[in-house]
Amino acid sequence: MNPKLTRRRFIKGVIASGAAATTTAAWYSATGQERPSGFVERLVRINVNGQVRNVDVEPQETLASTLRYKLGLTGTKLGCNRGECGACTVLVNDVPTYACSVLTHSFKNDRIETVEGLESANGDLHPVQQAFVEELAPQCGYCTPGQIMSAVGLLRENANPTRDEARHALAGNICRCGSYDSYLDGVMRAVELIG
Amino acid sequence: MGEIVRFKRDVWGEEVILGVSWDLLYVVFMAIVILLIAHAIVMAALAKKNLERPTGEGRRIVRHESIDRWFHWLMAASILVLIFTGVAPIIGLRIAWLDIHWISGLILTFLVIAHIVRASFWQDFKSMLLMPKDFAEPFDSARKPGKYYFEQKGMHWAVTVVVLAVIVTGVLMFMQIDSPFWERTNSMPEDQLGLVFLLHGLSTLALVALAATHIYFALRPEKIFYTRSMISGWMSEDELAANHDPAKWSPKEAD
Amino acid sequence: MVATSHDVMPDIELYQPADEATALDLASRLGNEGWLLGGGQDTYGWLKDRNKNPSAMIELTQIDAWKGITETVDGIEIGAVTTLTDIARDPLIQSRFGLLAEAAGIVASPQIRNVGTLGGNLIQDTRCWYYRRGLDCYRAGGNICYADSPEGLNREHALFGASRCVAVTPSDTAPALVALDATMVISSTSGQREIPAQDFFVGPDRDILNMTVLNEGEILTAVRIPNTWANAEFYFEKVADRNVWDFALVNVAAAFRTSGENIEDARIVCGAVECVPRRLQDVEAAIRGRSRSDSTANAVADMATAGARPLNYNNFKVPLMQNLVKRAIRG
Amino acid sequence: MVGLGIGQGYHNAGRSGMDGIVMMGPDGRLKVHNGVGNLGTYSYAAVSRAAAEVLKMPWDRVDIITGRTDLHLPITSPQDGSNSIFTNTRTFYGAAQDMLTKMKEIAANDLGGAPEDYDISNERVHQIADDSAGMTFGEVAARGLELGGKYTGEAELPEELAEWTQIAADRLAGTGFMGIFHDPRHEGNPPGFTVTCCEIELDKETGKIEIHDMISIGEAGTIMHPKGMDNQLVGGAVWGIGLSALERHLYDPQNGIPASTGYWQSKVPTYLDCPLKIDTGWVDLPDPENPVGARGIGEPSQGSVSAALTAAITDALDGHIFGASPITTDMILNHIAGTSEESVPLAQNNYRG
Repeated sequence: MNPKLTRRRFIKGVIASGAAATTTAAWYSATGQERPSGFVERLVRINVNGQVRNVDVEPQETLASTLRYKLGLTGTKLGCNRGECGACTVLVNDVPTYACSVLTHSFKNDRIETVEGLESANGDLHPVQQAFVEELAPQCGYCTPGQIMSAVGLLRENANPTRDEARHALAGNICRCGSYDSYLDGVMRAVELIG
Repeated sequence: MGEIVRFKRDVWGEEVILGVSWDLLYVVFMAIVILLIAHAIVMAALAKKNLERPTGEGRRIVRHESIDRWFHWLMAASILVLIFTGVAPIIGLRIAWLDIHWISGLILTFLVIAHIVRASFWQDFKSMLLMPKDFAEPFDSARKPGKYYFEQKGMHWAVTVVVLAVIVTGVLMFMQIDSPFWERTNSMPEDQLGLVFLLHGLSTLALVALAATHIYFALRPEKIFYTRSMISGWMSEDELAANHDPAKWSPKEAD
Repeated sequence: MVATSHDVMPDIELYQPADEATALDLASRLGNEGWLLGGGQDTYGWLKDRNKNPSAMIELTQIDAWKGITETVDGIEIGAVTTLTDIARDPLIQSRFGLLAEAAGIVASPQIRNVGTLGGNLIQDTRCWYYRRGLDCYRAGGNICYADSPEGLNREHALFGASRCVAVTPSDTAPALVALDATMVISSTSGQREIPAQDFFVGPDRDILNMTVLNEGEILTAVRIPNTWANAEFYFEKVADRNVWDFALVNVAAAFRTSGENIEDARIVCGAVECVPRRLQDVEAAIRGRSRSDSTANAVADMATAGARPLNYNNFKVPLMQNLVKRAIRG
Repeated sequence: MVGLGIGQGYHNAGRSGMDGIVMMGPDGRLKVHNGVGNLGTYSYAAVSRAAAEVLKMPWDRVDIITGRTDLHLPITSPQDGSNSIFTNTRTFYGAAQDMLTKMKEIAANDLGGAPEDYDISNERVHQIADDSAGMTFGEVAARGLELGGKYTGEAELPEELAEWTQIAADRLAGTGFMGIFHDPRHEGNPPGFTVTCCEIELDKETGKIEIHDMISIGEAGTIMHPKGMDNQLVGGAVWGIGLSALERHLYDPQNGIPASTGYWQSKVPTYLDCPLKIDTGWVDLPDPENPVGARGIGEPSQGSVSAALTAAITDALDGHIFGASPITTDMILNHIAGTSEESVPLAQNNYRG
């Protein structure tokens, strides 16, 4: 078994090639048409995890859709898709945001960070990720990327939160496994790791 | 022109009637205005110069008893209020119309019932009956009517039908909302309720047209003495002679 | 129509006007076909469920003129697309109108507050679950109310002001702004008008399809709070099932001016008991000249809910509302 | 008002009749072929641990082969009903015992003496009398591969293996030194128990409850995975809080349509509805029915927390019992106000509506 050809990589490959094809096709359809002022162009550049990416974004597309299906960043999970669970939380200019409930077009000039962007260049996990691993905080793991992003957002704003402050900052993320305690333990450990 | 009937989906996703399409309100309104203007122009063109109108001078005879006039004006007022309060939210006027609407509706219902009872037993019911021979009246200038001429009777019965339809459907709708007398039950299936709304809407449209026509004719110069008679009760002998056949209607003299 | 849940947004245009004139022009041109977009936190669910079907969205958050908190001669002005987080954390609002900061800080969840705007919170549609489900009820232009019937599930619905529809205002900031005697600034291509917060919201008796006085083509652009109630004694409390996300079962926003022991003037407003924020003027009048104490609170508790007409499953809102008003008065 | 509550939760926590396979290659690493899924309970790791314990293997020399059916996994119980630990430690313990027996046979065969004269330590099989006379596990595995037959799964497989396990064993046969085991059906019903104590503050004016303190103690035999155990107790607690206080599951009696769709109506507890910290603990008393003394603990925690919270609400309300759950704000306020509002249609988790 070739370890490089995992199922996840395969899916990502399919997504990437699909995105490339639609982008090229849409370049022609989306340009050269007269539109009323204020109308959005479909081809945009967005800054995701420090990289500027050219994407063909439909006007009504949510950020979560773009990240997952155009850029292959499937770490951002879709739970309810209604802003009621928090699994899709990403950071926009360091602010935790439900990617399912914002439009990609709204953030053309902003810095978007997903869970994929937290790992450092040398492969070290972000302290919050490391702390969550050490505390065995995730159970099923579906809400975990969102919990991580909320925690990272909190720690950037307040490097030394109390457990209660952490609880309020993470309050917009549901965990159906009920791992709230472990996530809070993880945040407190991350505070120590960052030192 | 859009559709006539609006549909909606009920809880189960089945398509049911929602009611009449209120686009028709504008259609009906415009149509009736155009018709009446056309009528006014034709009448003006046909009008003979220096036509002698019957004079209102001279002896007065009673056309409408005081109680009948009260009935008429109260019904007129309640219908106008009903039309206004019903139409206001449709044309986008933000007023608290519903309570006024159903209270007026109850008043109208009471008046109509009272009128029916009175007209059936105490008044000259026959004077309003539309007989087959009356249909010749418009085509024969020699024929003069009794108390009411053909068009008046026609208008009366058209309004009767429409008002009864409005009242029956209105009462059914009234039973679907909270009122001081009961709490609503949502007891009517949605498709039947939709049908009720449709009939109420259609009769509203008819009523708007009839009311406009009625008001128009009441204000026509050659008919305005009827309006006066509905306000003050009398008409002159001259007017009586010019328009009615004393053999068919012999009113008493006014005091 | 029974809601069909979709994960993707429907095909719909998006306009991102960069200045006021373009936005107003778009709003007037698109009319009912255009959906004004603040943070969109109450929008995308409607659209994904296909229960509201506008043909275009007009995003207002790019317009800097409608964003931010500024001090004016006689108070402050808050742009309608200022986020709730910004309002909750603004030092000026915290120090002067803590009531609004508190209300904005308890809306929904942190992420929603980070994106959601004040304007959006004020004009968001009601949470009646039958209506949200996409059923064609009165509020959706139909001819029936599913919530107010012997078997309707109406635990979250109105005590007051029901007229066919029994939905309630879901907003937390609306009662606070009514209590602060704020003014809503409404713009359109034909100019600007100002409406007191109290008159901004309309009940189903006057308009069963809309919850505010906004007409087609009009945009709520700013909220002005006069200094009348600046630095007053405030009380805000929201009771909801869960402490995150959930909409108020009842909330109360109150402002008191006292001299010595006694209340000189007060404004008390409850949300989620009527289609509009309900101001309790009788209670306000009754407590003038009395102290903020248990006895005052108990004396006016019944007055707070006088005229309430509970439905089958919302009787609890009567004691809840009384208790919250009592707490507000006690301080 | 402060209310105290104690609740007890029970669930039968273990099955039998499943199979276990462990493999070893000349590198001496233990490969546990494990069909247990990972719901976040880490029981796939905890049950593999039983095999490592039998062979006294350091944990970092153990590979858990899991996650995909084409990795030739034996039949294992579905991960439900609190049974994974009990059921699958039995199978992997058995498979490792089988491997141990085979190791001793090979050692006795090569180095002389009877299998009973041998023991293991430090990844070696050696004579009890003279521990310098022995072979490393890697050497044993290599020898087993040479010998083939029952040592590599090519013969003498246990009877009654499930069809699924048969296929896995067929595929694995000859590729490594194999330990394989069929767990016979056992009698009885191993219990998982939890007890929860909680202290709440009930606000009589708003009907809201706040959980000040909550501790859940589990009785699930030997604790295989303390962090996993903690997660089970705490996770169950969050579910219990939902069951007792928040999550109404309703149908609209008027039209029959479901009324608890979406998280805004199906109210999963959030961070702020749970206590800041839920304390946990366990008895850690080995279970005689299980070779490593372990039993499951998935469900019981929900029950005990739900019961404790309900009891605490009852305590705060001077003993009033609602007879329906969840006990939501409206029910509490109606009770205090003396309003006789029929609560059953709005609280249908009691299966009465």
